[in-house]
This record gives sequence, structure tokens and C-alpha cells, in this order.
Amino acid sequence: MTARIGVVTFPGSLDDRDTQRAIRLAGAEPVALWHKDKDLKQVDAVVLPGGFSYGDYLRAGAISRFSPVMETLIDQAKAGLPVLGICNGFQVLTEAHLLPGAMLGNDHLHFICRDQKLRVENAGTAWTSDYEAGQEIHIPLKNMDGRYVADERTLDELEAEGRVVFRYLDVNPNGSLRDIAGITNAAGNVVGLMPHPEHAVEPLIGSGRTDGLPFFTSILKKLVAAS
Amino acid sequence: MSLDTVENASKTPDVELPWAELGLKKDEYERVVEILGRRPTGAELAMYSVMWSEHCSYKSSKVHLRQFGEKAPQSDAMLVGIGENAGVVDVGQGYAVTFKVESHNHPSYVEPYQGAATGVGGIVRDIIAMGARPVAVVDPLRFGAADHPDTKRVLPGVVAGIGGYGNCLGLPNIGGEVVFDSCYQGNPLVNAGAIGVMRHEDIHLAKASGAGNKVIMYGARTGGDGIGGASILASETFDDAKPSKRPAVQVGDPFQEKLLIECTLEAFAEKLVVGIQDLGAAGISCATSELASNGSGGMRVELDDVPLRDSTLSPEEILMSESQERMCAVVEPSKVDRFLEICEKWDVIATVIGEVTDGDRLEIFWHGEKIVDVDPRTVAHDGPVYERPYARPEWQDALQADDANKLPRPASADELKAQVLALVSSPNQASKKWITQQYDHFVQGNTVLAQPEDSGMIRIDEESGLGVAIATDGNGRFAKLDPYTGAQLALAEAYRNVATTGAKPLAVSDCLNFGSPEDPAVMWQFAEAIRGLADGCLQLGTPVTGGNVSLYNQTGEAAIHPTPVVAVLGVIDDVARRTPVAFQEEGQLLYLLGDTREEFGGSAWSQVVHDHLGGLPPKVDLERERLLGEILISASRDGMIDAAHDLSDGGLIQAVIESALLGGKGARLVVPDGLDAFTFLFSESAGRAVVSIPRSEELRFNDMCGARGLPVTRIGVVDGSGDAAAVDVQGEFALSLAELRVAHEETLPGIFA
Amino acid sequence: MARVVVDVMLKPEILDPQGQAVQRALPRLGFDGISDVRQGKRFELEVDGPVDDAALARIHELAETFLANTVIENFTVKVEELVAGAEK
Amino acid sequence: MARVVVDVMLKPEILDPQGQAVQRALPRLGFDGISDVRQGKRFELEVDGPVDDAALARIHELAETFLANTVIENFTVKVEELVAGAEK
Ligand SMILES: Nc1ncnc2c1ncn2[C@@H]1O[C@H](COP(=O)(O)OP(=O)(O)O)[C@@H](O)[C@H]1O
Ligand SMILES: [Mg+2]
Repeated sequence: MTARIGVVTFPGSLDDRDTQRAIRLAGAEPVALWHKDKDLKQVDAVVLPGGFSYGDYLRAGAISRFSPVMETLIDQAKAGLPVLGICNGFQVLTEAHLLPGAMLGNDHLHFICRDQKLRVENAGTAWTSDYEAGQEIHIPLKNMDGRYVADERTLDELEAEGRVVFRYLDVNPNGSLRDIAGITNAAGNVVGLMPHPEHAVEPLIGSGRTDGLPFFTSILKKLVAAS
Repeated sequence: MSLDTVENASKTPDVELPWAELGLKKDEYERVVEILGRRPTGAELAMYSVMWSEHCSYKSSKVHLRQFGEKAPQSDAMLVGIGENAGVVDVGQGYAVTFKVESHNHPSYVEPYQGAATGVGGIVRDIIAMGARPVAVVDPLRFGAADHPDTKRVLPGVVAGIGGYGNCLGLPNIGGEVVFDSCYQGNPLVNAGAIGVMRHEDIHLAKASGAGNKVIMYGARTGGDGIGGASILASETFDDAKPSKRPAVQVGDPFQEKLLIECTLEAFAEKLVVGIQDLGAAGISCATSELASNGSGGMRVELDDVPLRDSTLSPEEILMSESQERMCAVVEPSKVDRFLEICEKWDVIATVIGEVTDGDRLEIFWHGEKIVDVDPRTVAHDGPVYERPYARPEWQDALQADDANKLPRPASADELKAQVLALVSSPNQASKKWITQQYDHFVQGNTVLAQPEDSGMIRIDEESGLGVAIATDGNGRFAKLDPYTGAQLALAEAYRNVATTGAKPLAVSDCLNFGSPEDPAVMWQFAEAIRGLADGCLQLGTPVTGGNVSLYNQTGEAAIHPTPVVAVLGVIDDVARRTPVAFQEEGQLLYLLGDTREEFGGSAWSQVVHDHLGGLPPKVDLERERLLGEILISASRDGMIDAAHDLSDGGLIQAVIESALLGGKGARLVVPDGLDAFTFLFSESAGRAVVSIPRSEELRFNDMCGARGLPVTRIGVVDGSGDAAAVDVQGEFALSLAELRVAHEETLPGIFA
Repeated sequence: MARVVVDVMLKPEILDPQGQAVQRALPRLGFDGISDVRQGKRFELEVDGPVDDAALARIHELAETFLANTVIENFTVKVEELVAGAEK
Repeated sequence: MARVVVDVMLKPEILDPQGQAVQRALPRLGFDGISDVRQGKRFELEVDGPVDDAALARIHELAETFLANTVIENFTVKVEELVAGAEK
């Protein structure tokens, strides 16, 4: 049995096809999900891909968060469905309060596209088990609104509970508090991050590295083991 | 004014219409009256005036542009040529590629962010209208002096606008240019190019045929923006002092355009579309008259059915509005419902506004009254054609006589070193990373090469690895010294950039940016540049598939440098064979391909060190360019080279420093016999590249070049890595990578961040 | 028809780089005497029908759940003016 | 210290994609009766010293040349309130 991983397309999603390709390259079956459908087609996990859903108008992720698909997704995520939010997907997850904090415009006020060095702080989530804790990886980053903010109490709590999953190394590309690049919920099934693992799955293409592939193999192993 | 119907116009021949305000000349207006056999209605006048503007009719440039057709080389690759929204080229395996470059210069000066953003939006709609999925964009840009205060307003806005629109559309930005020169102070050049990919059978053309077929407008509602923009924009010298003449600027909505892309492609996939046209300059006037005149029948349009953003618009304004993100499709009646359903799925507003008729007239109705009744060809294709006078300016001889080769050269190794640092840190030669990192290179997951490689490269087939490459180049300084040669140098450089990455150059698009065509000197530059480009394309076997002309780039009497920007598209069978710019491995041998002569006219060195522009540009030898290209392509295919970089502005030392910094590897260079260090490092002779060769391939590579007659010179070795490694010109100076990185990479952030 | 304005500003403790960028540019433009700049959003809502307490309460809720993200932003709601039919 | 507020809105004839996106989302959120939404910018400037006519004139000029691009935007300047020392 192979795992079926859904990828939601919102109007303005950009990396939905790339995410499907990454899922395929990892050996799982990508399933296209449509924002107007409440039906998750019984997938085993869901990725909310990058892009500018609804143009990022109002606030990144703010309008998508009210899509029909999100009604179901919010319930199922709370019940344990593995969910990964990449970039715009991360923004949707914070707007939906599945993850704490909020995303704001980069502190330098520009879009930034770079091959970003990260440290994997938590290799225990559904999406990071194929990494080692402390491992340093390079993953492309590209966003306008990547500055993670939360109040001090929330930040302390995230740190104390090991819920900071990725941290920026060398350069903090957007002014995120405590260099946070990605976080998880308390249960470890919902993960959001700004960099784009789906753009680091093939040699030659994009950054030319494959440091992003373990995201997709991690979830595949977990799902296959569970079935 | 009350509604001016066709009937009314026939009855009131003496009513004066404001043709001059709409940008028409007296004889042009008289010609309209002659064509119609009566005075035009207000709506007809609106249509003729925008469609006969310089921007839409190419009235000053047409007679010269013909050469691209007349001198077109025989090419099997050409599927659709000049005249359509964009040209289409066969790249093999059943794939076709469409690409084009366009200008959005004037609006970007007035409102940098929106002007540049809507420039990207417009060129991308041209690509969709051919039936293709857009896969990448490029942005050749030119600004005034980097340290001029107004450049700090214009550049960041333009860059943010290009990024804001392209990033939001999900199109990787894979190349372009950034050039600073005070001649562009009041006329920055914002050119934008796009590439799209489709299967051969999916090529669509802008034509309305089949009586009874429906005309559907879809996308954004029509608003009052950009009215008259097309004519006023393109036919008057832009004059800062008269705000009333400022062209209206449109605000773009990239999100809407992304939806347009998706729903258009879905409609294509289901074969629902007979003909299609984007709405750009001249809006509905252009789309309906072009669709109708390219098809077999006529067209009837109910203007009341156009979805409006502002209900107070007059029919004339609706016809002229340049609201962004709109398209027009011709659809068979039985397929209309499905077409509308797809639009609905993507939340795109779509409305049937008319149908194809079996007559030959374009008829437009408003509130039940006929307000336009024209032969659409007369609007779309029979615009005025001018043979503008042209003459070689009298200052040209003096300019050419002011020989840059006679400028004082560095007298010592220290001075040479200081000049190298001055060059690599000068705004034109410095790293453009601060700009290009504001563009998404990764989206769509097919980017093989992007900035700062010699050309951008996109994989188009995941299985076979088939890919396309594109490079854009232009050098206004060379073109000013000699427009014929300058245009050929732009072509040669873009061609070379494509070949350097291992792709075979196939076809050309261009964006010709010049001053006022009413100035005979400018017109001469324009004519010469076209002649040069057409001759060059014929010789290289790369046809011009389309392009764009931007005139009136001028502040008062002062025109910009003549600036033909050339885009070359190439194909590579397997992107795994691409050659990058960065040095890969220590110990590899560095070879210089081609001949180095004392050529400093228009060079970066003459500009940076002496603030000088004079003499003759480098000599062009297109046969040599072609040979060099063949060698670079073979060498990449056969795995003989690991890195390659073409030589252009700044000469050899600039190229070596870039390859070294990118790879994090040093280089030891030896000045070859017969050359002095200065000429070796700074000459800008064309037809050259540096390659890095594994030692095991040296013999084979030399044999290949020897057999084909390409001069090659061993100039050094890749040596050392990390920040302490150096670019070391033996017997002259050494500069550490750390030092070079600061010099090269901190200039633009220092000015603009 | 009435206009209701919702102003949304970042909470004071949240860094506002846009406002700062404006402020930093002021001396260059020859302006001084402005000690702080914050940049936020202004929404103008054209409301059909009367803006009574019930309507205002709903707009308040709209602002709270949608127009502002109260994790990072504060907002205010106010009725601006009666827009005369003729005005545009 | 006083606060001067500069509101910058797109001109009515100019497309406002952000406002439109918000408006189109309203029915989905269960809000109706709002016929138009426009989104603009709000700048809050903290002015040292008195906000007299001269100061206002200068802020007006600032708005015209820098905060707004009058090709596409309109703006208004108003003195908002006296900010008490304690408030923040
Ligand atoms: N405005 C731009 N947008 C995208 N890429 C750019 C831009 N300007 C420069 N680049 C990229 O930076 C690199 C160096 O540019 P340039 O020095 O002009 O190249 P060359 O001289 O080889 O033509 C190229 O990869 C080019 O495509
Ligand atoms: Mg190059």
C-alpha cells in the first residue's frame, strides 16, 4: 500500500504541481484537492502548498483560511491528520490558528529568494523523521511575508516544548523572531515552514540539492508503517 | 455629448470631432473620413485613434521592420512568425515554444511599481494568447545614473513591481539586464520578456471565424483606467513638466491574471477555443478589430454586455479602456456553456459580448444603436505608414574619431589592480544579486539555470530532459557609436550567452528602444539598427519571430542611446548537459576561446575609468560567433568542459572574477604571449569565452578547436578555494576572493538597500 | 448608503518596518520633527441600508475575525459620513 | 505631542484588487449588505511640537510627494488627537 497525500489548490496557489511532483518522487501518490471541495478524498495526509492564494490580499493566507476545504481540514488536523504547510500554506495554518503566531512582511520589505541554510531542531514530527536532530540543510526560500512573530509567552512555550522545528542559520532572511523558520503544533502532526522543500528534491533543478526530499519520505514511512 | 450613432454621423457631416486631442494628425483624420465615406462617430474615432497610434500601428517603424521578414533565414524551427501575438518555434519532441519581449518604459517612470508590474502582465497575456503555458520571464532594465536620487525612486519600484507581479503569477524570473547610464535618467527602459511552452497542436491564433461563433470577454471588469493611454503614451514626447499629459497608469492584479492563465489553459485543453486575443494597448478596440480582421467573417458586438467596474463609462471610453487582465475568446455556440463553467470554476467573470457574422463589417452597438460600422482591416491593419526622413547625424564622425584606444592606460601593476577593483565594483559591472534575489527563480520546479548564469534555462520535459535557454542583451553605448554594429553586437552577445550554457540558438525576439522618430538622427539610428539586426539574423540562421518597438524615449531634445535589446532562444536536448558559469574544480585548466584585440570603444573600462564614450565598438564576426557557439555546444554535449563564461562588458577579468566568486574557487592567470596585461584583461573583443577544462579532456578539446579553426589560448588554472583563494594575474597583482566579493557584491545594496 | 471605516494598525509592540522606512526617509526629504511613523491599513466599506447598532456589531465582528488578525493587529471601527448619492 | 493621520486611498477610477478580494470573500463569511470595499493605507505620524498651519502644510507636502503617488492615489491629512503621555 502506498500513502495518498493530498495537495490543496487554492486560487493563486503556485507550487501545487511541484509539491505533487515531490510526493511522487518520494514514492507516494499525490492527490489533487480543490479549495471549494469540503471532501478530502480520504487522503492520509495533506500539504498546503506555496503561492499567493487570493493574491495574498488582505494578509497572506487570510482569505484561503475561510475556504470550504479548510473547514474539513481544521477538524481533521485537530483529530491528528498530518498536515504540512509550506510558505503560503504555513501562513494559512497560522491564520487558521492551527499553529500559533502570525506571519508578517519581511523586515527588509522586499521579496527574497535564496538558497537558505537551516537547522532541523525537531526530527520527531510526522514530516521530519528522516532528518537527524541538529542536521544542517539547504532549502530554497522565497517569500514576501516570511517574518514569524508571536508574543514572548508563546515563543517561550514553543521553545520549551521543542516545537520550533527549523531555525534559520547564517542569515535571518526576514526578521523572524528567534530565527524561527518552521514550527509544529503540540501533537506534532501539523508542521509549517517558510522554506520550500519541494524545490529541493532533484539534482540539477532549482538549487540543485535534494535536502527537501526527507519531508516527503518521512511522512510516507510513517503512513506506510501505520497502515 | 449625446450618443453619436452611425446614423447620426451620416446626417451631421459637419460636426468637428476632437481628433487632435486623441492624437491623430489632420491627414490621418481625413483618411478615416475617406475610408468611411462619412465622418466617424465618436466611438469610431476612438478606435482609429488608438489603433493608428505609433504604439499600435508601428507607423514609423513598419517600413524598416519589413526587413525581418525579407531577410529571414530559412529555418525549419519557425512555426508562427511576425505578426501574431508572439512568434512560435519548434523545439522538438512535439513541443513548441513562444517568446517575446515588450517595453513598458513610460508608465514605469510615472509609477514604477505599477508600470513595471503591468508590463509583465501584458507580455504574459501575449504568451497565453498563443495557447502556451507561460514558464518563465526575463527583464532587461535600464536606469539613469545609479547615484542619482531619482534612480532611488525608480529602480526599487520597478524591481518590486516586476517581482510582485511575476512572483505572484508563479513564473520564475531567469534572466535580464540592469544597466545604468545617465542617458536613461528621464526615460528608464523597462522591457519584459516571457516564454511559454505548448504542444504543436495547441497553437492558437487571434482570429474570429465561423459565423455564429460567440465572442466572450473574460477576466477583469472594464474600468476607466488607461483611457487614451495608447495614443497619448506613444505619440507624444513624454514631458515631465506637463502633468496633464501624464499617461494614466493602470494598477495590475496579478492574482486575477493567474486565474486567467489557469482558466484559459483549461479551456484550451478541452479544445473549446477557436480564436483568442489578449486585451492590451487599445483594449476592446484592438481585440475586436484584430480578431475580426484576421478571421473570415465580420463581428457584431453589444458593448452594453461588457462587464464594467464603473457604470458611468461612455462607449468611447469602454472601447479605449486599457484595464488589465482581460481576454477575448471566440467559442462555438455549443461550447459556450462549458467555457463559462470553467471561468466560473476559477471565479473569473465571463460574458458573451458578441458574435462572428458572415458579413465583413465590425459593428458595435450601444443601447440598441449602432455606434461603429467599419471594415475591421482598416482599423487593425491599414493604419498610416510613414517614410520618416533619416540622416546620419553630423556628430557621428566626431564621436567615432574620439578613439578610446588612445585613452591613458594604467601605468603600473598597482594602477591596473585598482582599475580592476573599480570595474568590478562599478554599478554596471557589480553583482545584480540585490535585484535578482527579489525574483522567484524556483517556482514551477523546472529552473536549471537562472541569474547570474549566462542564460536562463528551463526544463520542459521531465522525462527526456529537453530544455530551452534564453538570454537578453543590448549595449546602448556600442549602438550609439555605430547602430548597425551595435545591434549585431547585442545579437552576438545573446547568441553567445545561450551557446555558452550548451544550448543551440534557434530564434530571436527584440525590443527596440529609441528616441523620437521625428528626429532624423534617431530615425537613422533606428534604420541602421534594424538593418544590422536583420543582416545578423540572416547570417546566424536565427529568424526574428517578433518583438516590440518603443519610440519617443527622450527628454526634451535628448534621446536615449539607441538601445536595441535582443533576446535569443535556444534549445538543449538534455538539461543535464548544461554548462554553468561557476568554476567547479581546482586544478582545471582555463582556456580563452577567440581573438583578443585592442578594442576599447564603448567599453566598460572607458566608461568607469575615463567617463568616456567614443571611437568604434568592437568588430563583429558572426561566422566566428557561430563557430564559437558550435564548439561550446559540442564541448558541453561531450563532457569536455565543466564551466564556461562568455566575455562581454568588462572583458576577461570581469568574467574570470564572476566564475571564481560563484564557484568559490581562485584562478591563476598568465598573460599570454603577444598581449599586454591591460589588453588581456579589459579588451571587449567579441566572439570570446573562457572555459574550464578537466585535465583529462585537454587534448581532446584542443584537437576539436584546432580541427575547426577556432583560436584557443591556455591562460591559467583554477587554483585554491575559499575566501583566501585569489584571482592572481601572475607578475601583476592578486586579489583575494574575500576582497573581490566585497567589491562586487556590496555596491548595489550600498546604494539601494 | 453609509461608509464605515475600519482602521487596522499593528500592535505597538510589533515591529513596523514600513513605518520605519518612511520615518528613515524623512530627513533625506528635508522633514524633521516627526518622531514616529506607523503604517497600517484603512478599509472603506460601503454599507447598504442603515448603519444601526446591529450593523455596526456585525462589522465589528467582521473586523475581528477577518479584516484584522488580532494576534498582531488592533482595529477601530467608525461610521464616517453619509455619502450623498451624487458624490463619487 | 500630536498625531497626524494621513490616509491614502487609490483614486476611485483605479482598480483596487485588494479591496475587491476582500469584498468577494464577504458572502462566503456570511456577510452581505456591503456593496463596495476599498483598501488603502493609513499613516500615523507622531509630530513633535505644535501642529500649526505651517506643520500641516509641510505634512501635506510630504503626503503629496512621498506618501502618495498622486497619479493613482488620493490622500487626506488630519490631526487626530492629543496623545496623552501615558497612552500608547
Ligand atoms: N533585471 C534582471 N533580471 C533578471 N536577471 C538579471 C537581471 N539583470 C541581470 N540579470 C542576470 O545577471 C547575470 C549577469 O548579467 P549580465 O552581466 O548582463 O550578463 P551578460 O553580460 O553575460 O549578458 C545574468 O544571468 C543575467 O540574466
Ligand atoms: Mg554572459
